[in-house]
Amino acid sequence: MSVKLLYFAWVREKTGLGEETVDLPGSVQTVSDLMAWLKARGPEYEAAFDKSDFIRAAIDHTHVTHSTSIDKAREIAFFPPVTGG
Amino acid sequence: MSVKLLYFAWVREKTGLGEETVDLPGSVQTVSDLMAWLKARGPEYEAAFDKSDFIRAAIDHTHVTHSTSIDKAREIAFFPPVTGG
Amino acid sequence: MIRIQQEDFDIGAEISKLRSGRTDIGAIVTFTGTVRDTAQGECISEMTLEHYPGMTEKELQRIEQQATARWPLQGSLIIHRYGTMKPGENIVLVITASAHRQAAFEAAEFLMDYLKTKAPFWKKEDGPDGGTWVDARDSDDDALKRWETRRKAAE
Amino acid sequence: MIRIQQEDFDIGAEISKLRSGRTDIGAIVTFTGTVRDTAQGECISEMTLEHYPGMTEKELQRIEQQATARWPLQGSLIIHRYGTMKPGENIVLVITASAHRQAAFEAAEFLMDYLKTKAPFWKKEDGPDGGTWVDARDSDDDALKRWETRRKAAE
Repeated sequence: MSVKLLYFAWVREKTGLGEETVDLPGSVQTVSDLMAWLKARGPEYEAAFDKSDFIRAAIDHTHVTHSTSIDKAREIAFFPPVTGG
Repeated sequence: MSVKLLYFAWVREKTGLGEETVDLPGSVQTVSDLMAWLKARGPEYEAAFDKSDFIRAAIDHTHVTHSTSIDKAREIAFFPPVTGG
Repeated sequence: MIRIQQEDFDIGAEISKLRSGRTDIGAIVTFTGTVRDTAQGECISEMTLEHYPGMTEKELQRIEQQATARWPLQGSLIIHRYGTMKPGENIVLVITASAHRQAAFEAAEFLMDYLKTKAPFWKKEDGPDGGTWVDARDSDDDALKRWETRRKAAE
Repeated sequence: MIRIQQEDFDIGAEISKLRSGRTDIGAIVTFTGTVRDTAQGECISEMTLEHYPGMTEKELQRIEQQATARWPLQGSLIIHRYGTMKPGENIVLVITASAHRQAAFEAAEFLMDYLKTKAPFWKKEDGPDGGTWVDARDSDDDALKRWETRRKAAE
């Protein structure tokens, strides 16, 4: 499955990129799986997803939890808790 | 005792005057006494103070209750519950 | 700051004045009360606000001081108009400024609740059936009570 | 109405636009969030707000719709800026207009609480020690919870 990934705030700074498109193996089913898979991609990813409990995710512009399925996702974003306003 | 009385809103409309200065007998001790005394002064006052439970009072610019003493009052105002804002 | 005046006010200009040169403010809340064209289903052509000069100033100052004592405010303003106003016109403006939003919101609500129940203003609404003095609302008294039971918000 | 923009906004002009020609509004509440010169005791020279274009619009619209469904509003507006801002500058503006003050106050607080916890914005503060991403505050999550437990205010 090919999916677009976006990173914001310190997740972006740590991965060193704002977005990328990746091909995922079928074993990656949930947001949690995806974070674990990303973490194994290199030291930048390991640093970015080290404290994955603190990272929030959105699938196709909607907030999701770590246990949400990524099936049919076109765009998945990772970011720290929001701090606008 | 000579004291200045002020009337506002429908209390003013019913008494037909905005303010007056009156000499009070010594028997008039409280706000309640004063309303009873005023009520006996004529039909306009009787109409104005008919529903005296609904009337609020202030002594020298401070809200008071009906049982408050009017001793040393220079200015006493009568009015309906306030409706500003 | 409090002001009692017959003329209209400019909300944007008042906010600008209050925050001018300040960089310690994080939250500004304004409340503007305006004349509605209906009340209890009746049309209103205009409204007249009578007040008690001398006492009004004293009450508004007292109310503002209470808010300042209760919340950490960087600034506050109450403007209340009197006289005759038409639907759509401004009646009252409250501005509160604080470092954080909760204090600014709560102080503005507190000011309005006290103003509605303590400031000596009386509204007379003019419509097709002539003028009617507006009755005080129980809900305004109820609104006031929450500040007596509630813990200080700024703590 | 929602707007996400880099440029500043004019609070007075936005209020005027929202109420223009209306005589059914009785209460207008505005909240303005501004950049403070300190945070956790540190000086801040400027602040940068990053956001998630596409999702931000969607979230703000969703939040505004929730407020509109919950309170009888005659109008509402959310403007949120992104980019770099200096202390004293505006960050966010929320306006709510209703017939009565309680609905306007509650809807504005609700919008701000949801915005703080759901809208995809991230603050980075620049000071003498370099840039720091601002941590989310637990108090913002707590603020949100009251809307889940509280009865509808407009009833």
